[in-house]
Amino acid sequence: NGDSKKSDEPKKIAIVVSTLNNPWFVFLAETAAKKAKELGYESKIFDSQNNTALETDHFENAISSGYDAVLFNPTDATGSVANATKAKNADIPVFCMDREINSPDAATSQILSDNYSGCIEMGKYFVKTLNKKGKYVELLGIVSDNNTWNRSKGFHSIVDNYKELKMVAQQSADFDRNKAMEVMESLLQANPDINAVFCGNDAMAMGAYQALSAANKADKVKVFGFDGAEDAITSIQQGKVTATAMQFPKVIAETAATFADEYFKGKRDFPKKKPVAVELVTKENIENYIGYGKK
Amino acid sequence: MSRPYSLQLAKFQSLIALFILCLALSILSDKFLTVDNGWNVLRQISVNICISVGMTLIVLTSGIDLSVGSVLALSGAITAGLLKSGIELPGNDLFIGFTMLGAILAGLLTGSVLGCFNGWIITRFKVPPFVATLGMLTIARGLTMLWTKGYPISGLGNNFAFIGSGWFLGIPVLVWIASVVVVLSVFMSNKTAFGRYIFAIGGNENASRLSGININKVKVLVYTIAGLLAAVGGIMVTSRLDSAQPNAGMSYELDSIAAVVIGGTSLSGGRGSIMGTVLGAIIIGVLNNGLVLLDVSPFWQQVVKGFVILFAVIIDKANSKAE
Amino acid sequence: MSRPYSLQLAKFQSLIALFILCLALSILSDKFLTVDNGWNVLRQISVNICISVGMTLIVLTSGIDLSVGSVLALSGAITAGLLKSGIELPGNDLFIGFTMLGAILAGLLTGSVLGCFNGWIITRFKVPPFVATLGMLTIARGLTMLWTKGYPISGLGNNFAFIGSGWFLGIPVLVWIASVVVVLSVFMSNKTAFGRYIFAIGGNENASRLSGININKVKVLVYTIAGLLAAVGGIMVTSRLDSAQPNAGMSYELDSIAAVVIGGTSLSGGRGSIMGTVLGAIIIGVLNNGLVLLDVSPFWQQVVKGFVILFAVIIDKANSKAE
Amino acid sequence: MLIAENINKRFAGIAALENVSLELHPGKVTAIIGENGAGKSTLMKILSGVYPDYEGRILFNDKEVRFANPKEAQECGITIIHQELNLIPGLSITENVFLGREVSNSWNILDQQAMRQKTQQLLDKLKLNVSPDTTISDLKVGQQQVVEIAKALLTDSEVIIMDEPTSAISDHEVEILFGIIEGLRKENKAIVYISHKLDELFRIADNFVVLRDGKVTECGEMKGISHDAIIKKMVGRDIQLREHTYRETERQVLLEVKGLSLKSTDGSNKFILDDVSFQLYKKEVLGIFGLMGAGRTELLETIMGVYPGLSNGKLYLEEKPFKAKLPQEAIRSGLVLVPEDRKQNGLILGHDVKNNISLSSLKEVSKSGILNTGRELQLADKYISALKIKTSSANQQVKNLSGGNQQKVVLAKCLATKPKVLMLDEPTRGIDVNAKNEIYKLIAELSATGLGIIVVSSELPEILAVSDRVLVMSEGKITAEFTSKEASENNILKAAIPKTI
Ligand SMILES: Nc1ncnc2c1ncn2[C@@H]1O[C@H](COP(=O)(O)OP(=O)(O)OP(=O)(O)O)[C@@H](O)[C@H]1O
Ligand SMILES: Nc1ncnc2c1ncn2[C@@H]1O[C@H](COP(=O)(O)OP(=O)(O)OP(=O)(O)O)[C@@H](O)[C@H]1O
Ligand SMILES: [Mg+2]
Ligand SMILES: [Mg+2]
Repeated sequence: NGDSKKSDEPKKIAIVVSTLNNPWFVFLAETAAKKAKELGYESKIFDSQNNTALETDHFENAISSGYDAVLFNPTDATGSVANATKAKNADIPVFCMDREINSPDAATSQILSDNYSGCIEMGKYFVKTLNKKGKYVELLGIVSDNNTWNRSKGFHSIVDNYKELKMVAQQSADFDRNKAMEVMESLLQANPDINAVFCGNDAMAMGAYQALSAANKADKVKVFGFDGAEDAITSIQQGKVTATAMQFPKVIAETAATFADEYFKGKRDFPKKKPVAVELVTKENIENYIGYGKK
Repeated sequence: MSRPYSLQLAKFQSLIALFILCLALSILSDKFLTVDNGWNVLRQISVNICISVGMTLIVLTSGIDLSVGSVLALSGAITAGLLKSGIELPGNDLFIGFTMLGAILAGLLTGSVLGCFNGWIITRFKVPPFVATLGMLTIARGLTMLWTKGYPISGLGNNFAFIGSGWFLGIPVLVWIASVVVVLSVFMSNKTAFGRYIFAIGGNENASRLSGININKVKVLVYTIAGLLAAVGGIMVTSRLDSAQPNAGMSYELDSIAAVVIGGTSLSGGRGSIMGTVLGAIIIGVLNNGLVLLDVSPFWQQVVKGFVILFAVIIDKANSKAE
Repeated sequence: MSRPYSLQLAKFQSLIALFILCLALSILSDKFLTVDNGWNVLRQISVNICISVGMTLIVLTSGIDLSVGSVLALSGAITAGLLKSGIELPGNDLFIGFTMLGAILAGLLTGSVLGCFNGWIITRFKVPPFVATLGMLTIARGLTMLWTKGYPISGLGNNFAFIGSGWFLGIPVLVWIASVVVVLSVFMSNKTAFGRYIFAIGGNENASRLSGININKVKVLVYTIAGLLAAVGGIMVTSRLDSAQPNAGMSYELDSIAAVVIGGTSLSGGRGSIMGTVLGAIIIGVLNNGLVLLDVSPFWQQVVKGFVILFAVIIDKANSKAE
Repeated sequence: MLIAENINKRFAGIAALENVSLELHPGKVTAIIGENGAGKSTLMKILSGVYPDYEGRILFNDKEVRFANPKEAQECGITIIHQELNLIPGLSITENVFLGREVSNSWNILDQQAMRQKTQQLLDKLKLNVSPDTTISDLKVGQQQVVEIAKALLTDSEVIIMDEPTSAISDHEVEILFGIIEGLRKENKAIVYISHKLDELFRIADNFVVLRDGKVTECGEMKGISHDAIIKKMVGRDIQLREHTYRETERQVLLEVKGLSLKSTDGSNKFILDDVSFQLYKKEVLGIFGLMGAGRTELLETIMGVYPGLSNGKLYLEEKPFKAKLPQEAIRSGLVLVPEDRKQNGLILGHDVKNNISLSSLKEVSKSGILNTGRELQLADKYISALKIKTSSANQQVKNLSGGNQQKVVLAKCLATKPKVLMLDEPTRGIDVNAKNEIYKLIAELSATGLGIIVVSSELPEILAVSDRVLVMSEGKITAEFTSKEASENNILKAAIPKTI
């Protein structure tokens, strides 16, 4: 009788997102919700607040209150597997957005933005703009977040091959603009002669830029970010930030919602992983981009 | 019969708040009052209950513990790390593997040692509990990062996962653990001399000293127990996720202090009860669950949650006056 | 001269901790003791100082305010939002633009109103400050999210950015603001009847009531001032970043309470000083700065920071005993 | 039985005890006498293990002992009732009585039944008619003091020290206590009894020791020594005890109370005050007597506006109707209360003398909210000299003053508001004869300046000594009124004893 009841009500889609404390994820969640609505479904956003245990609670609640699909932005590649599996066992399809979970079959399909290879691209561009030599500092995101490390590792897998590119400091600024500004101010004291700063996201890039500009070093130090946030795109236009890596939250979210729609209509053969390429945004190609996407 | 009547009543006042909350939720959502959802709520609050019981004991002595969340994370990570890869002793190729029991004991020991350290700093150097445990909040989080290198430790095996997701006699194992913790500590606080001393110290430390109570010993023990219970929570979380997260337990201190205070325990010590805290944790759990079941947007959820917490306490106060 | 001598001394004890810290840092890094770096530290702590001054007043009345961070975020966001796009009244096409002064005043008003609401809940319904402001912590954060829709509000113009990055008479504007706040509140707490009442209420609320002090009025005012100062902090942060971040001010309450307690103000009220808090904030600021200058790994930073906080307070205690 | 030899004890530079020696004998009650701050409590705390760091030695049953903590002293057989109440407000009577020496079974589980029964026995013995499960915070101060006594009687100690056990209880309970001390004496216990009520000492003590400024000035047998001689040894000079002189006041009504009633704060429909009406004249000292729990404290507090929601009735000040909803309104209209418990309700102990004195009248010494520190200091100094407050300076913290001087600070604070009506609740509790005498003098002087003064006291001699007129309260009602000419211990007590027992 569950089915008969469900047939006359619109299907419900749960959008479980790792955090809403970062505009990038707000955009991801809201785009997914908007698309779901366009496709004629009810949807609701669940905020896991970067807490995998809270994410588990959300899954349990979503399952018991009869959601039909989950668009899922996991907090953790491995920790979230149990959650997705729970949904799968309840016959609820899970579509991962942006971040991967390490399981071949817990999710119906994973639409992924590859942070690691995005940062490889970034690393290559970094090496090129600095002419293979110079000093730089790195601002890490939240050190307990595995995306922080995916980005850092991807970057270093390229940059560390060049012995004359020297990282003089590696500090965390928690993905936070204010913290990045403060850390950068202090770093500039210890290392007044750096040539570049690589930041794990755009908010930190903006903060770092502000510290540089206050110290009158904005023209000497190149700032690299990651995400493709609106502020960063504007700053690249203005020549303040050198480059960022555009992830396409809009594409990711809309694909996930469309997949759910197709699932409801009977399709089952989804690609296990559907990568959405991360694109490097620089002064040269900036006119093609707006915040969080292509023009 | 041993707690004063007024405290016995205090519980029922929170009960009224809880009742109103449940009533409102079951009118607003037909999904709320189901057996499944009941188990959900209970499983979800079981970790907070374990932590909050320890916090209650500390608050009763008029202390506070801000480090519970980090201690939880470190203990969980230690257990997971040992379970997964044991310890390699540096230098030679000695390798020590851990059984599940061994790893769990090591996690529990970690929590107890950190708690004991809190108690030692507080009693030995007369550092205010707020500062001492604030220091530990940072230290234990840093140690967790160092131990995990910032990565989660996952894939801990089915046996271990049973703690977090298994059922026993028709009740989730997590709920069993929380219940045992509650029963033991209610017993301890009401039926043993040690429990009596906890209330006495919070009520009037000087008078307790004059009555011959070894204040420092009781306090160190209380912080150790709280550390142990945080470790229990850490193992529960780790097993539930089948993964130890380096950022587990962040801001759990606020949730657990909220449960304690909503449950009617006074932050200035000496008055309160563990059952009150359990009710407080249930109120918070039901609230979180209910807001998710209702179609409240996440941003509005925070606003509503804040107001409901205020109302819960105001109702509590209004009733306690009328009594 | 109105505070008891022991309190006057309390400041100098924190001074010793600060001195040792600075000495150690200047030995370890030749970049530490430079004029530029001095301005850095001062600029970085100026926001925390503003918030912590308000927190000190509240703690002196034996209250606490957990909502400062969220209130800071909301006030900053309101100012930024109004400055950037004014208000569109729904229904008709009426649009109200805001001048910079207007937007700032609106932000300050927001903070004061939220603080006043805290005070009202606490005095009117006898809700413990911890719970009342915990509720506000959640409410104000939710409102910030609703107002900003979760996105930062950036590009606020050069005039506004002057507050955060400008210099005046050779001193950063941020430092000017913090200094004015400190001077005014030191004056208020030492030289006015209102200041005296704050200490009195924290020292003995009953006696103060019978002595004819309007407890509720003083408390509401203190929470309002703290809200106002959080708003000042919010505007400072917003201007400094040229952007209002929806997650600004997260866990600032811990930083500011830490400054208050390290500065020697007792959490049970009645004893302490604003200058002590300023020293506490400087200690925290120097520590953060020094750890980055030394390029301590972020994992170890937390461990070191925790231990330094413990040592600062232990030194403090040891000295206050010796006196 | 217990001998203390050449005890020295210093607090942060000041010598509290110098070369004090003392002997306690089985079956004897030893009275320790001395002014506030003479060192009585300090000596007792050394004997009972509270202060382990002192010079000198203590012999107990011919063995030298040195207690590291109160528990050791207790286990050795020395019990003390401290001057300050040392009860845990949130715990029940039983829990307090057994605190630190709980009875547990072999499983370490508390034997609640046994403890409750034993407590019930003790309460019966002390004739305290409340359940052993009552929470301490629900008891009146006097009842709490009885619980302290019960606590001391629990173990079978050889030495029992009582540091001002009767400061908060009324004559009825004092009689019961004396009965018990009599019994202990027969059991050959050594008892130390400290009190500022000299009459009590003459009734109960066998030996006495007089302390002055930390030194023993005299000791001997109580028999054969006179009241005045003891006072002289305590104070070091003769003092003139105030004699009451009957004054005919002009009957000009200052304060009128009509039909005042007060509902119980616990939400029941009991009335703590029931239709109380009386008048206070200008220049008059009105004494209100009653037994413990008669409702006198609540009467004064209700007039001050402490219970705005629970009270009913009409008040007139100088014939103008007036109703205070908050103490500050009462103070502004010219009423002021010196509360019963100075530490709880009167003083901010951690603040200095000056701040405490000026607290209620900061408006006087400030201009648009800004304090004039000079004028504040003047104000404080004025009252320090007027009331002869013994303090090293106006910046001394109040908690370092002796009880009597603390009481004077409260009085100074109240007088600084320039009141028309001064209400004093137990103004001499725990205060030595000399200070007491000075406060009596002050009361007389103040009333002569035109103030109306209400004095609430549980001590009949005090009421008789200060009042021009006496009201007697019992169970929330005024049961009798006497002029000081008519008043006698007999007729007052008769009116004070409740009819409903
Ligand atoms: N903890 C302390 N720190 C400093 N000084 C103290 C302390 N306790 C007592 N004193 C001082 O020691 C002296 C003796 O005090 P003690 O309490 O023994 O007096 P007392 O004879 O019991 O007086 P009272 O009759 O008021 O109870 C006083 O001058 C007092 O100020
Ligand atoms: N907090 C309370 N809750 C319930 N009843 C109370 C409370 N305080 C006082 N009472 C009751 O009110 C009555 C009057 O008490 P009150 O303190 O006025 O007496 P009193 O004459 O001043 O006695 P004392 O000599 O102890 O000061 C008593 O019956 C007492 O039991
Ligand atoms: Mg004494
Ligand atoms: Mg009374």
